[in-house]
Amino acid sequence: MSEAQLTSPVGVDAVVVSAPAAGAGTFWRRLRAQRAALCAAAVAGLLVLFALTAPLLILLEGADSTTYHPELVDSARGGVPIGSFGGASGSHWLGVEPQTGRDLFARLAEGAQVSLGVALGATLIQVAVGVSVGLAAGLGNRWVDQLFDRLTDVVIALPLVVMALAMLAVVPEDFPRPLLVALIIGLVAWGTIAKIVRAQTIALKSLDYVAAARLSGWNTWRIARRELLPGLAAPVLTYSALLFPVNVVIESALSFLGVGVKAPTASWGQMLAAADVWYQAAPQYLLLPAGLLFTAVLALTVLGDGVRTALDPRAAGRLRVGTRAGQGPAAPAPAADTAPRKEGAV
Amino acid sequence: MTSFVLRRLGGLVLTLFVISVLVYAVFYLAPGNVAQLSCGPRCSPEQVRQVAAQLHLDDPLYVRYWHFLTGLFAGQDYSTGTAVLHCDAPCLGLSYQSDREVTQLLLEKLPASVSLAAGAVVLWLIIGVGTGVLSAWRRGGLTERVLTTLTLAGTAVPVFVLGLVLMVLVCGQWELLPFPQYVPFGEDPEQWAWNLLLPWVTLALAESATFARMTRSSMLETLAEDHIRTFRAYGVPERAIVGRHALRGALAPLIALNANHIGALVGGSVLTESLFGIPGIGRELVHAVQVVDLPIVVGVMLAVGFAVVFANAVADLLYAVADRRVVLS
Amino acid sequence: MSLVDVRDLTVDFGGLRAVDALSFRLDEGGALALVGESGSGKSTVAAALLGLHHGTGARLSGSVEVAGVDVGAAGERELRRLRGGLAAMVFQDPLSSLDPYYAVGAQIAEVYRVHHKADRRAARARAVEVLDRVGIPDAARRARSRPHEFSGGMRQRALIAMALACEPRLLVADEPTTALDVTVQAQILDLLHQLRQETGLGLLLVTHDVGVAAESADEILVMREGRAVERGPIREVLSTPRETYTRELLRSVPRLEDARERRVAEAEPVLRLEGLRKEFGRGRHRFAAVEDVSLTLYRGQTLGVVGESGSGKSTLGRMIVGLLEPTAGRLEFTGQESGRGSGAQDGRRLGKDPGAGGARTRKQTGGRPRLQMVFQDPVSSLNPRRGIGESIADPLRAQGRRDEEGIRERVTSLLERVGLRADHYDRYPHEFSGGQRQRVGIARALAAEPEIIVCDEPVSALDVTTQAQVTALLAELQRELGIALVFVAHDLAVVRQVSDQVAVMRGGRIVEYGPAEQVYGAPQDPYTKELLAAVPALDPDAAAERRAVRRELALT
Amino acid sequence: GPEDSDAASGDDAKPKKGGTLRVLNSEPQTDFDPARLYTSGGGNVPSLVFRTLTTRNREDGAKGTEVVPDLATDTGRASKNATVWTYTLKKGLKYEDGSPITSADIKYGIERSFAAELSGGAPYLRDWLIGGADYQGPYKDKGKKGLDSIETPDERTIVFRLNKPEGEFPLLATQTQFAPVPKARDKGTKYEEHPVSSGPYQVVENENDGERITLKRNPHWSRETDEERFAYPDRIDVRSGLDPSVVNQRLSASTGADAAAVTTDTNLGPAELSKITGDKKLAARVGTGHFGYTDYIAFNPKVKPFDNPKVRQAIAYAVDRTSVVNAAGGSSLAEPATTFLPEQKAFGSTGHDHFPAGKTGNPAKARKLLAEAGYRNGLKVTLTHSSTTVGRGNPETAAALQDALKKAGITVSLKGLEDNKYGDVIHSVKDEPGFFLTGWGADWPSGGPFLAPIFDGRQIVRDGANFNTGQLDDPAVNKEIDEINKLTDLDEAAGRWGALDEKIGKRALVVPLTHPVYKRLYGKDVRNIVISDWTGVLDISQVAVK
Ligand SMILES: Nc1ncnc2c1ncn2[C@@H]1O[C@H](COP(=O)(O)OP(=O)(O)OP(=O)(O)O)[C@@H](O)[C@H]1O
Ligand SMILES: Nc1ncnc2c1ncn2[C@@H]1O[C@H](COP(=O)(O)OP(=O)(O)OP(=O)(O)O)[C@@H](O)[C@H]1O
Ligand SMILES: [Mg+2]
Ligand SMILES: [Mg+2]
Repeated sequence: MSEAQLTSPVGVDAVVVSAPAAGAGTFWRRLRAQRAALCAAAVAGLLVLFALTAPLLILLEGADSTTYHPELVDSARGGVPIGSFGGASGSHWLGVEPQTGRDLFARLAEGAQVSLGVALGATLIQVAVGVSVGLAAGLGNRWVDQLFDRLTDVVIALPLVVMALAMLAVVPEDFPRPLLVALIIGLVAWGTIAKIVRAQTIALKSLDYVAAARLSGWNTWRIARRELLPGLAAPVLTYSALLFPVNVVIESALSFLGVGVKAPTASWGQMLAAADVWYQAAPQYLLLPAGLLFTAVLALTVLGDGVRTALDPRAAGRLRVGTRAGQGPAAPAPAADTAPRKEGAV
Repeated sequence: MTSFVLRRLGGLVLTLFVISVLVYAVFYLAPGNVAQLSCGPRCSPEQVRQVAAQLHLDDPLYVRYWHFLTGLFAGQDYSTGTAVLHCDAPCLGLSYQSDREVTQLLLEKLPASVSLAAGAVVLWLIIGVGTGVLSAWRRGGLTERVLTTLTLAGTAVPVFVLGLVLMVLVCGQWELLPFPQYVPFGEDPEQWAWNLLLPWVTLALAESATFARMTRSSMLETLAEDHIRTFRAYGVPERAIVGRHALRGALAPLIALNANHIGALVGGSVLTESLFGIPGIGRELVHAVQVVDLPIVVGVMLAVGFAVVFANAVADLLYAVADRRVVLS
Repeated sequence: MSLVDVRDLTVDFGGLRAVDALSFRLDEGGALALVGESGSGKSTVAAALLGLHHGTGARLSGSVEVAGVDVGAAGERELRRLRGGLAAMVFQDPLSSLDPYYAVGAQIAEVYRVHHKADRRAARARAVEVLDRVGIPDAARRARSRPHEFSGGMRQRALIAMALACEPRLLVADEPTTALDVTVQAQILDLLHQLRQETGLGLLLVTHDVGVAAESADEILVMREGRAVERGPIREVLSTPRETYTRELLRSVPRLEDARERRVAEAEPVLRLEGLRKEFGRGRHRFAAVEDVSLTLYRGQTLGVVGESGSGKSTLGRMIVGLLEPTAGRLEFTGQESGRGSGAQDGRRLGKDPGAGGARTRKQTGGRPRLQMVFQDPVSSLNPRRGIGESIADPLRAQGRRDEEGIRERVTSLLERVGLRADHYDRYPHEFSGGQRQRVGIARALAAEPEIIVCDEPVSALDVTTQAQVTALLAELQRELGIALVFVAHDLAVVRQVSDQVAVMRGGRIVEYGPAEQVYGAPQDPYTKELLAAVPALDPDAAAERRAVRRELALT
Repeated sequence: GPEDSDAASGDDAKPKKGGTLRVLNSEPQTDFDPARLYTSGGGNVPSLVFRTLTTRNREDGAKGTEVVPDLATDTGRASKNATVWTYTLKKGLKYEDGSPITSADIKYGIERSFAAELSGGAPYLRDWLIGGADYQGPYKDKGKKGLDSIETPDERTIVFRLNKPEGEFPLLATQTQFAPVPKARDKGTKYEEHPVSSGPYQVVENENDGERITLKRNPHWSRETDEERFAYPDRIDVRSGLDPSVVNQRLSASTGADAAAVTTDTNLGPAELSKITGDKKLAARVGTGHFGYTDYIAFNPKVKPFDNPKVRQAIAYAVDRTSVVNAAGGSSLAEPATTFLPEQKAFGSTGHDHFPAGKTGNPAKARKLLAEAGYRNGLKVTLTHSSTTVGRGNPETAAALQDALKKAGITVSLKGLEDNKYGDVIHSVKDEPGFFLTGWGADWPSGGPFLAPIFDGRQIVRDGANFNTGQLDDPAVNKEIDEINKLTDLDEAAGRWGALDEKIGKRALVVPLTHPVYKRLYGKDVRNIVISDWTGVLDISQVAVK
């Protein structure tokens, strides 16, 4: 077993390199075959739709996320919403926020945009940085590899929360917050993905088809692009599918700690932070964002699991090439969990 | 073996060096007038200048960093006003805010953090590996589906919500436990455990989900391996196959996962420690960051970096012990 | 009463019928070989004998009776008694079939305790006993070793020992020697033979290698697509096959006796290797995988390289094409175009890193690569995510050709040349069979119009029938294009079929080198002799003869 | 097993001695050195250990804003123009080790507060004492002469010489810097680990930088010499570093040892309050207090368009105090403020309202003023606040203002700064934004420390932390401040401070928003609740736990 496999995070060695071509068609077919993943996809889709159409929905409701409604809260009692179900009514579908009387539905809808958007952005950045560094380490010579691999170790060793606290303070406040949060998560938490890509690259580049490409006369860059990157797609997609929900939680944790997005922008984590003391007085204030966060993370995780199973080469059943290939009644095995680190998330 | 240790040591030193430089650079840029924060809001400019001089804040960055390095290797002297004391190497300097030796401060906070982490790790291994094994064994059945859903739910609830709800229910509503307050182990081991129970559970629940999923898929993978087929073909009961052979095979990746979770643990501890008022390193860190107490931040980051790198090295060693086929290179 | 009685066994995996109304019997103490090409359902039958399909989603019908147990109707307990107790199985891959985390002896003891009420110590003792029985030297000590500390042959012995531990009446061996070198294979087959003689064990041998069957069984059952094609006493079937399929199968089997027709003229040399050496590892782990190899390749001729696993064949091949950098020694092009030979030298400088370099070919851009390679594994040598047409076109594009029309035309003609169809251009590797993929690999090698093609075990992964097709194709191409071939293989018969010159490698060195007839006809080196004696013969009588020779060689 | 909850005795009668009082706090007592503390009137826990020359009157409500003698026999005798103050120590005062407390120890305690090593206290001593501005404390004072402006003619007498009249010196003498420190036991920055007690309790342990402090009775303290502190419990057990919601959870559950618990730093939040108001039993365990504090909008008239008084007035009119109060926690936790001075009698607030905005703002009037100022089509401004959710200038209040000003045609964009940065810019003359949120609290209950730092032109700090946010330097205002400082009759001074506040208020340099109301839970077994208007919180020197 190579050093690469030793130091690589879990799940890396689970990625089989001689993956059969799971073309897009096969992928969808296999994804569709999983009922749980389908349900999760539906739920996730609804949430995304909810986020995308938030402005429309809010318009439909007729409220907005920033207007204060002091008349809707009981000032003498700390500002609990007046009326049952948190002051839910025709004009405030899910009631209003305690203290401010801002419309809860509108804030949840906008929060969906921020939470999912930030998580998505963070995931994209993580993938971009992680793949670049991993690829460079995997392809470079011993020194380049050592350099990037140590760098990855450093990044993995840095607690996200701390870096976020410091970096959010350093960056000018005019910088758009959601983007900044995405950047920070993306730039601090790419270590694992880089490790995966590195290990996968090292494994892939020993494959015969890479040797064949080299014999064809291609240069390293071309080989990386044409032969390796597609091979990395499956593990990277798998891992990022599992990373996405983790990022949703990280964003909420950062906002909870007060270093995430800022008022009056709503995000679920920030709403949770504000609401955690209201669990008894105005439960819906806590339960709604918590529920949405829970649902989103659950759906995305299940979906990520589904993606992983659908992309798992070993789930393709036996690959038969002559008698030397796999034997016996081996059932398709799921790949080991590529467990994304929740650094600082929790 | 020796070369493994040497290489790891080299990596460790390098990692720590990079971390310290990084932290210095980032915090150098961070806003906040450290001298003013240390002196108090109503200090006069002259006083602030004096404090800054005393903390070496007016030196250029590289001088401060050099000062830090020499302190680390040779220790440094500092004055309490009435006396001059020596901070022995490895000296991480003095806290800007409380004038205390960072090394000593960290050592003071360490037991609480370690108590929290150790218990949580044990608990999440028990919960996580237990449910993972069970759901792999009963794959396809109702047990598995219930367990899978539960563990997924675990990942989806942020620690801060989980901890608060647990505390409100267990201590407030049902009065099953007193509200946790940290009791040092040396003082009263029993109370130590009782008071840490809830923090452990909180931290462990969130993490055990990952471990359960990991164990399960790792088990399923091992169960699909050829040597399992051999034992099936020889009539070895399923219980022995799962309990002996599959579990053993699933163990190695778990070790690696654990090591990688040290970093995550720090993050989790920050929230858990502040929620339950455990006087640990995580909370110290957040506070230090807020008041730009650089020596403490550097100290904690180095400690964490050390823990992560060290844990990874130990994991590799364990891995090699668990799986003799692995050669340490 | 017969030991095994299978009647109308049908096995379905989902929509796939793996075994179709198969019936056969095996008497107490008899030996039956199940032979057939890959996917014909052999392993499925073997697994059915032990009821291993239970709870896997496979649908079975018909009846299977083993040692009086009706496998289909048996409950968990009875099945467990059957497995190991009455019928024991030996699997193909000896490494993965043992638990890497436990000592070999402990694993055997564990299985023994399932079937016998024995305490730990007694079980251990039994394990040592059977290990000793299968010829593991110093069994008491080696019983405490883990599988990875055993060589392939020892592992296979250990598996057989495990099977013997519970004194079963039937031994089911599913391709027990496929993963082993010929010499080791011969040892294992000899062991099985010996055990049968001594214990009266019934043997069901599953194999794709007719030679192996001929060595070990009394009866043979030829399978194809889940059905029995022909069965009967082995001597009869081999000498006078009734069915066309059987005949074809036997014809495809390469025989040691089949030599290639000799090339008439002395050809001109194209590449000379001098004192090639390749080291791997650093510090204490440093060792030479190839040492002091000097060879000459001739235009239009084939150099066969044989040797056991790990003898350095692939390393040599990769050095020839420039995928690996020799530690010492020279490669010298001597063909007409030798002016470009310096390209190879250039490349060498850039190809420092064996992983990322391969840069000789990089230097060759502008010109065409003079060297190409055909790889052993048709799966991993094609990028699963690219259409095969694109893969074949790679060398053309790398040469800087941009005319899509022309490229497509050239690729199409190459496809047709290797026996594929033009409309295969846009297909992906997984849509092809193993043999077809190997043809794609050959087409890709040809695209660059190289002078030399190194074929690293190009047919080892293929069925005999496909194997014959591919070697025929290579020979034909060589005749037409006058390419020099380096044919690396561990199968001596195949090498003899295709080679003009043969080099026998052992431990990184060439122990014997010369024209094919000379090496095969009058081997000089004892190792070559040993290898030749280990090749299974298609004729049971010849097999017995060779067994005798082997025993002799072992004694000397 | 878990600790059993020992049932509380239902005996509500007279407070009794004994028991352990638990203090549950969120912030640890990181500073426990009398020189470094900056707490109004000597704080809560510190005042159990440190006695000072004078102290606050430990009584409920307005009576609690009075200053009374502590170590001294009276609140101080002033010279005619209030520049020389003389104190005499009571007889028989002792430290925890039984040694006598002398006036030299008090002088030394004050002197060490000038050391850079022990910075942190209030600026008044430095500003008021002759030679204070240049004195660098006893550690750097090579001649060891000390501060000449503090004289100790004998062991029981101490005389302070000030560089200007300060009628409120007795109020300053309540600060912990006036606690005695025996020079021989001074350990510099390490002194706080075990400060020598002059009060009713002494330190048993002080762990983790003030996170866990245990106090026990000081055997040498006697109630005879201390009329203010009762010291009923035998022990005080301070546990801090807890999440605020956890503190309140524990106090409301009040089980086990928490039954005898109080908090000295954690207010009830709006959510907790709304739950508690529904529960009679719990509501009975809530103490309500008022501390002199004002949250306000600050303008920097050096920045356009806030140089225009009409713009400032327009904003003052547009403010919706109902939503601001709600953002601050609702009417139970905040009162709408129209005066800069807190509304307690001791501050002398006149209750004026120069720009009556009604309950929810007067956008019409605001628009009119804006039009007059030339902003007919509305106005775009930036409101700077702290992004930290608790404390001054919080985002909720900012958002509430943003919403209210919209109605007046003022488009506000919010600029939430990380707390350190926020502190840096709003206190910097150079970088001060034009429009921001901040707050000011009383160092003691009087208009002086409330108005002077904010409006005294001579207190504008150009190269350090400046609190004169409006950068007002009006000779008339400066002169009036000096005049009032001469008064030793504090009631009279209060009246004059009130009048000055009303006068400055017209300039609309600040828009007062709210005065906070403190609501704090205490445990079931806690008796003898005293909440003065000085601190606004339960005084732990008065409580009993039995
Ligand atoms: N568990 C399974 N699920 C689905 N299909 C299977 C399974 N096992 C075997 N098959 C299919 O059944 C057919 C027969 O397989 P089997 O393994 O018996 O062939 P074989 O003759 O042993 O081939 P080989 O020589 O390659 O080992 C093949 O087409 C194979 O793909
Ligand atoms: N990249 C490498 N690094 C280290 N050792 C290697 C490397 N490649 C090959 N070896 C070692 O060199 C020796 C020769 O290997 P090689 O692959 O050439 O053998 P082979 O004759 O092709 O065997 P096989 O028949 O199994 O393919 C083996 O011991 C192998 O383990
Ligand atoms: Mg088979
Ligand atoms: Mg090879």
